Amino acid sequence: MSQTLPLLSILTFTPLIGAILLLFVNKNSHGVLRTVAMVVSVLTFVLSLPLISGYNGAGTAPGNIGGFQFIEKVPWIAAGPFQMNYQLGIDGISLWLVILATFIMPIAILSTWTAVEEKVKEYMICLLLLEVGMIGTFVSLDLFLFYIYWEVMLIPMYFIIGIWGGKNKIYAAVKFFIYTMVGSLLMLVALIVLYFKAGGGDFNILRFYDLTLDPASQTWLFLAFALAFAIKVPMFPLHTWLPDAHTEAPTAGSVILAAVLLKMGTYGYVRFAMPLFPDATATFTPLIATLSVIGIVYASLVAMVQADVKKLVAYSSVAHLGFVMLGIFALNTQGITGGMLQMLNHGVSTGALFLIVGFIYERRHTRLITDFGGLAKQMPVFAVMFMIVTFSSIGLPGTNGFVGEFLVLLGAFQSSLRWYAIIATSGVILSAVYMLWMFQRVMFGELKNPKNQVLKDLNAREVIIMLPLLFLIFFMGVYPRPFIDSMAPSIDRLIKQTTKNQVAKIAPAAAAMLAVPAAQAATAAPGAPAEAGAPAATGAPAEAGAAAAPAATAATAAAAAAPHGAEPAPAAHEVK
Amino acid sequence: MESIFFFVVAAVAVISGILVVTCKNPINSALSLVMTFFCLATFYVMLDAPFMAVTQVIVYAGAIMVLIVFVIMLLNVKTETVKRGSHAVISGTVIGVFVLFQTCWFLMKGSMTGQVGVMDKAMVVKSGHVELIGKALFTDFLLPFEITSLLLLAAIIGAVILAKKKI
Amino acid sequence: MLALNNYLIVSAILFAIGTVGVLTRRNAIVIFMCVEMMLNAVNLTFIAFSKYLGNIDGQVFVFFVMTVAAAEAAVGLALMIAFYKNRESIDVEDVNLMKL
Amino acid sequence: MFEYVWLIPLFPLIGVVINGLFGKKIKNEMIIGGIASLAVFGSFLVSCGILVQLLGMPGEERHFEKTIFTWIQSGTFKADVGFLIDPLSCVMLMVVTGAGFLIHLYSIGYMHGEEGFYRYFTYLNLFVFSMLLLVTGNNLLLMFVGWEGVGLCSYLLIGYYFHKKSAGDAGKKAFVMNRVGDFGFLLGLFTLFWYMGSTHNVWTINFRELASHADMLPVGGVVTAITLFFFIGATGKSAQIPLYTWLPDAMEGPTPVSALIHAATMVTAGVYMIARMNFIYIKSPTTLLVIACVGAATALFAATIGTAQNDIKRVLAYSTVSQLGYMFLAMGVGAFGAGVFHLMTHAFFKACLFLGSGSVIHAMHHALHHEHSDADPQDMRNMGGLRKKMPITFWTFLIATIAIAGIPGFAGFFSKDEILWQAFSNPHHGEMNIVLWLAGACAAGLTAFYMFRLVFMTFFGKTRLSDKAYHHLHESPFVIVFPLIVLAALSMFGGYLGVPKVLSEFFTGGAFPNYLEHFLDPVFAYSTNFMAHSGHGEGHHSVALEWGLMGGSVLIACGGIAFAWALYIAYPAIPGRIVATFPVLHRAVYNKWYVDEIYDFMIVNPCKAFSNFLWKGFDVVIVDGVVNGVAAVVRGLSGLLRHVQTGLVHNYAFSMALGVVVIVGCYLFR
Amino acid sequence: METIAIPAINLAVVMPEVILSIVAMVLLLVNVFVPGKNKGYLGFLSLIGLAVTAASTVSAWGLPVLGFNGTVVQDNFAIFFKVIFLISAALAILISDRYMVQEECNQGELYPLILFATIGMMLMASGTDLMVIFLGLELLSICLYVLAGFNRASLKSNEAGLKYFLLGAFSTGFLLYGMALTYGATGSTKIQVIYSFVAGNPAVATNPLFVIGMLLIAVGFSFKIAAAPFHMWTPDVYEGAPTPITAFMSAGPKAAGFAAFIRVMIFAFPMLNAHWTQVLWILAVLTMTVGNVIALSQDNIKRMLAYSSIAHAGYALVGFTACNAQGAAGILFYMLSYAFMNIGAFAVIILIGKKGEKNGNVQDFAGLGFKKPLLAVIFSVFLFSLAGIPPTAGFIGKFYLFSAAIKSGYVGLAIIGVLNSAASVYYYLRVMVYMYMKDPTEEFDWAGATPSIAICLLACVGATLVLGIVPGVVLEWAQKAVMF
Repeated sequence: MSQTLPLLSILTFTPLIGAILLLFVNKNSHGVLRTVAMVVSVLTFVLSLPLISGYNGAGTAPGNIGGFQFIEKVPWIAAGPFQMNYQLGIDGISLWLVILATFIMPIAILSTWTAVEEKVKEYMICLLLLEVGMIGTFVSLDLFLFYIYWEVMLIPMYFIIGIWGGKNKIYAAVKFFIYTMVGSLLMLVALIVLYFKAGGGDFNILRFYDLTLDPASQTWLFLAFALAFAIKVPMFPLHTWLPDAHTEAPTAGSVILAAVLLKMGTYGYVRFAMPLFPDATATFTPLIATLSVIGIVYASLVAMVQADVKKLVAYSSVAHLGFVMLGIFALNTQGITGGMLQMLNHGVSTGALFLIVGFIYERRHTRLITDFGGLAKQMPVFAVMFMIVTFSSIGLPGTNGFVGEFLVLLGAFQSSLRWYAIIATSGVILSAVYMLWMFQRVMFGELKNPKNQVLKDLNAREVIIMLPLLFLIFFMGVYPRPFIDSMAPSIDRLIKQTTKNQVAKIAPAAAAMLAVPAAQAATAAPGAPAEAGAPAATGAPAEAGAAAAPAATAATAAAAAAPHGAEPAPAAHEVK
Repeated sequence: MESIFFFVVAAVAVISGILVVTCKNPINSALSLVMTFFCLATFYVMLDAPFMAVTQVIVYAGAIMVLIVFVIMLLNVKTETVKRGSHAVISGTVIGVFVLFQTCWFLMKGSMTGQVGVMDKAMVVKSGHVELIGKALFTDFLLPFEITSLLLLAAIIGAVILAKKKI
Repeated sequence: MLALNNYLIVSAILFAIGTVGVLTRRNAIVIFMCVEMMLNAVNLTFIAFSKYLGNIDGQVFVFFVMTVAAAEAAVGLALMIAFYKNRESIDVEDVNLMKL
Repeated sequence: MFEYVWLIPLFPLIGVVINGLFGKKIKNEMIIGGIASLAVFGSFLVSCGILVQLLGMPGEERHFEKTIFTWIQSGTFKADVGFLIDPLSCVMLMVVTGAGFLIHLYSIGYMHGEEGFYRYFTYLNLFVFSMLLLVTGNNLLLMFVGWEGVGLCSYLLIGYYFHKKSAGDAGKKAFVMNRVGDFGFLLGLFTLFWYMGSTHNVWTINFRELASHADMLPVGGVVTAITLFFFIGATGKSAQIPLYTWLPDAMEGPTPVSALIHAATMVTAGVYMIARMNFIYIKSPTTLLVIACVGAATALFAATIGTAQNDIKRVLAYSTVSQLGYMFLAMGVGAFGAGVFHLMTHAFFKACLFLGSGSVIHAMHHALHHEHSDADPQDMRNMGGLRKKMPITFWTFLIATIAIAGIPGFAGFFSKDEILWQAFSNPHHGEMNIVLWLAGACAAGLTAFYMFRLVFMTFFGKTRLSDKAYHHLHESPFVIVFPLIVLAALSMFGGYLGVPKVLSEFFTGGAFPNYLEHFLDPVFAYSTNFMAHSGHGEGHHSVALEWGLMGGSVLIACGGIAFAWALYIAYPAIPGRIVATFPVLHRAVYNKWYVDEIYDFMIVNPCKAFSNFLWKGFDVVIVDGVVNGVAAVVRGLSGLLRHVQTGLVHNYAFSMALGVVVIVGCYLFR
Repeated sequence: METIAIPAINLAVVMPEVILSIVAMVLLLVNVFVPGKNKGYLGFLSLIGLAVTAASTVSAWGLPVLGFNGTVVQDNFAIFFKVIFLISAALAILISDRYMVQEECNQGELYPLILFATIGMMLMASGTDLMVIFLGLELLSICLYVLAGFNRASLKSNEAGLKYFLLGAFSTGFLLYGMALTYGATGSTKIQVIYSFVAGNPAVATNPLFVIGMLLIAVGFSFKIAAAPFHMWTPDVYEGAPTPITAFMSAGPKAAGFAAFIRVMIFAFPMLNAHWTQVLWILAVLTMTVGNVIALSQDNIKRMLAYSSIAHAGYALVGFTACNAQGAAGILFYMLSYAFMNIGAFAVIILIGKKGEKNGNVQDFAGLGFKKPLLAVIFSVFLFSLAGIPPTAGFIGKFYLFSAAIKSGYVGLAIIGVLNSAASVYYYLRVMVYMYMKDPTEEFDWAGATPSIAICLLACVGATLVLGIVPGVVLEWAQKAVMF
């Protein structure tokens, strides 16, 4: 792979060029407009494929900085104290999100191929611009550039919801915009504060990683970043924009929103909030985990009683992202890997669910569950696809949903978030309840409604849209290795970065715990003290300390009480 | 002697000032204002600024006030038939009292700390006030002086545009 | 020689009276006259300072203030006439077309 | 042959793919059914080959692992797709593929003419595939894949007649109940993995690796938690109290499905799982006691309900729940081998019973169809006297009934008696043993009673059908009857694989050993050794006692049969009188002790109400209310503040003056 | 009787003002000979004049020169601001021809008045003597009083002029009183002298006369920049004044107010900044909040933009409060961006508007997005920029201002600022909601854009985007401009 080719820039701006091309197409020739948009988005996807092949899992390729590859750096704004660069690069974490974005886009365009009849030109332009924003957000390594893309993305999405949305579209669009804006503006403030704490220079994210901030400022900065991302994720109780936005958006909008936009929040945590503010991350882990778990259970319960299919799926999104958040805040390999996988899975499964809702909405112009029933008889192909996607969303083994969810829970269980993991696991039950109930009411039962009796099954276009998603559902469920393996080094780096200060603290803590029951510990866990020094390898350092405790139950208690060693630290100093 | 004179003039100035505000008929207000202006001119003389006193009388009392009275006549403005709402009067007065109180407060606490210059009564008497002013205007403050010409030009154009009968 | 503060306080009183006038009168012309009174109060302050500082700058400033006052009078009265032509009034309570 | 173990699940998977993708186009039922059955038969053959090869090895070496590829690897966690062959999985393979094949065959006849024929066989093959994954998976996660997979297929097959609301509901209920169990399974897995990893640096979920590190597990403590979690999983899958309610409802599915999934294979997955992890369970007496009690209670409780049901399949369903209770009782008393043995025999006779009932329903359906009656073809009150019309079905059914009733010489007798004996004599539960035994024995009596009640009501006496309908009754086709015969034969003779020691010594002088137990010994070797070393060892009870108990249980069974005869053949008026005498009791039993209603009242409805509250109360009013409230407040403020802008000059001037006064005032008075 | 020795005069210092004055007077003369319907030529002439002035202004870049006995200075700071004034004057002239014809008040005097106002602003920016600043301010104000009331036939315009005049005169009183007290406390009106005198006598800095003088001067300028609570005139005057004049007023004079404000506060009263930053902090918060909150409930777009203009003054005050070079540079940059985006927005309003200022409500924009897509997109760019959403100039400007505040430790202020900016999004979006998401209530007839308005729109949208995407160079200039 040639490193001289600015692949990421090409990737980012291909859709922009496409959008500009569209400007010159007659607005009445819908076919041409759609084709151009489609070709451009497919081209973008094809262009993104070299990223996978060129990505070097070990990160040893030349020109890499801090695990990032395909680096591009051009000075951009240099004025006063500021130095902003146009700096791009990807690592194992962002790689797949970029691919997800480029992958979903052709599907999204195809999904509303016929549903959007009016203002096609503007619609396609919005979609392509949205893609620019999404890719840009994921590949930016300059915080300022990231912020710009982050905000820019709002504009096309706002129009997509607001212009081509349902009947309550304006409320939803404005709510979406302002809700997100509030959070990101606070993040902007935090970003500037962070910048000045770093003592000027440029906005290179890698440079900020090396900072050691005092706990107080970490706390505030983390909160500001976390708020922005939490809104985007969305985490309970900041989730209420999502059902509205999803319900009102056209199918493509919902698909993109679910598949990619929500990931920006979780991506933000992984890329920014956590590694930048390790101590604060440790402090707030219980809070975030609590909110995630509440989100899982709460959203599941609320989803259960929804009357609108799309709203139900939207709430299920909230629950799914609760899992993601729980996973990444477990801060161990399994947890974060699971969280990352879950992001991709959610993109695929929920994207597919929204497509499916779109299919029936196009046919019946209603989304109320009670308007359906017995569709399985009339639309067998649709039924099969719907079912597969449903089970993927539930997280049935063999589908993608399972791998992510499982690793998340496993990771969380191994970390200090054990009790959270236990509650979160109940989400497994709830997701089955609400999805199956919905599925049953829509697809099963008697085909009573005469309007439903004349429904046509999926046409070729719709099947083609679904096929890649179905393929991925199974592929990622059966063989997730390529994804996991390419993420692994980046995730290890992330964990190291996030726990770097905690390592220093945990060592004495572990020693203190070892000191008392030393005799028993020596026999019980010979490997334990060695692990304390290598937290990344064992996942969570706290467990090493816990291993020293004599009785198994005591170990459970001790480990549960030690969230990554942040709390035992003072005790350790007393001992010293 | 001087202070008694001062206080008498000050009293007249303040009383006529109050009359400006309280007279219902605008003409009476205008005449009271002229009275105030004369009192101020008197002060200027007392403060060794005879030229300013003259300008005060000519420009203010002579030109501006005549203009104002002229407009009052032209527009045939009657006395205010309806009084402003009493609350407005009260709140306005309260604010005025506050302004006065605060101004006096800081005037009492503060003091003139500026760089003291060379000009004194003797100098004024010796070389003449007009000359001093003229010198200042044409040396130190030449630019502001020139600006006033633009200012007056703009004002004339503006006044003409706004008030002339047909465009 | 009289204390400086005597002049300053007289000017402060006049300034305050002017303020009260602006706030309480309804006739635009009277309001303008009150503004003129405020300006004159400032003029007195300037000249008093000028005298006690032994510095002619203050008097020059007063000179310019007078010019400005004249210019403002011209423009202001013209505005009032223009308004009067349309509205047959120069009561400021009638200047209320735009609000909220 | 071992190397080809991957073929076992592959065959059904191929069947799934072919039938799933092209079934609709094929249309020919024989081809579809043939492909599906052949796929399972292929697996059966390979399993047989493996069994033969396994038998040819010395006892301790009878295990083999084959890893296909690494499925998930993240940090210390690693899960392979790999297969473990050992005696236990081999027994399960035989049961699953054997019974599975027969039931596939049966289905070709039974499902003839059904819409969605291909769909049915796709699901059925998918089920076999999942079940095979479950029993051959070499690690917990792969087992869980199968575990969930069978749940899925169960859902799909129960809901096969999806246009019926009850079918959809039943499917959903089954899946959700299973999910509750899965919740436990997952937690158990997490706890085990975390505990072994963090305390002993053994990061694995592979069964054999875990077994080899079993010494590191303490007795009690965390192990109790782990095992209890797994047991929750088992209660869900194997329909034990408190999660059993889905199984009777699951009878909404086609009858062969009930036979395969809800009698022979899937529901025994929990038993298999406990047997597979016996080395962990043995370390927690608490859990064992819990399992034993739950098993015994389920056995008894379900049996009571079974006595009052009129739907032929429902009776069998409760019987299944009850028999599964026996298996858990066996697990709970540490008699893993006996449990597996009962699992196997139960698969034979219960599959036979279900298929037999299917045959009856099939016939009834046709008969009623001819009469255009909408009477329920499954209600025993509509039957009676069928034995003359359907002799093969009757005889096979009777054999299986005798087997389940525990009449000596038939399969059920050996396995059930082994369990009862172990319950009485095991070293784990001390005084509780008697209670467990008593519960088991009572359940045995009840079983005999309600099974014979079923037989009497269905096959004996005068028919309650109209003449015309009775006339149209006829025996089922060969493809249906053939599996019945095979299974009846197995119910008859299957028990001789595990003849208890006392019987063997008495009748053959030990020449006819307990084959199955010996075969399974290596799997349970750790548990046996552990018990021996921990000073418990085999309980040393007298042979006489064993004989006595055996005789007692046979007597109880015979009593049950006699009672059934008395009530339903000799004095048919009595049941009505009993009902009239104890109306409350009858209504309670008839309505399944109102357990579903209690669940609805205690869990489902509050949950729905709470969810509605969360949505309409919390989400819409509070969360969104805050958001919109802030917006409304700002807008309201805007509406108010704009009134400051009165348009009046003196107000504006006033505001300016006030500003000046405040600013200057702030300075002066600070 | 001695003769007065006129000191050597360095006209170069005031060359731009001189050129512009000459142009203005020539225009006055030419006006007499140009027939009524051809007044557009005057606009063309004045544009040439502005261009020449701009050239002369820019040519002085980098060489600070004091002139006229220290009463005026030509430094980078002044030059940057002068460029802003010239640009806003030029843009205002570009958008006025069509409007003035439509409203039937196409008088040639418009152009000289705008130019005189521009001269006033330039003097405010470069004056280093309170007298010059005062006279510049008054020159500007008098021209604006007239311009606001320029449409004599319209009662609204009359009202605007009268209101502006009365309140402006009132505020002048406070400003002057402040100057008088400052004079009394320091003995001079020259900023340089004041500064060095107070630096030499620190005791003066605690003299109440001095502090109050400073506060009253601040009040005077606050009126000009429309900071709450001295903002009350703004909505009414902006609504009533002819639209091009509103555009001009919102951009130029506001910038001029800031120029003088910064000059006086930072050059003359740096030792008092502990006092005035406190005051400015409060003013900034009040201004932002009042502006944004009231704007939420406005239907008239001109009035909404008036309130938004108040809010924008608040944002600029945030940078001012920071009291550092970056904040000042931020204000410079922001004022430049604001000139483009706001005048651009007003240009769109003029295009949509009909005789008698009809079609000025947000509802009249319904369906514009698909009737006139290009115009709507351009308008959206301006609105997004005003809302501070990247990649537009408005975002960069706000970023600079807020980061300046944060740099000086005013994180709370920055947070209030961003929250305000989030609230402001609502009313900017509202316009877009009408443009794109509502169907038009009535067919709207489209008069078409004149070339001059088209040029103005293109220039504005181009500048808004360029300043948003590659602001580096201009930011660098702004930074250089504030290196005092």
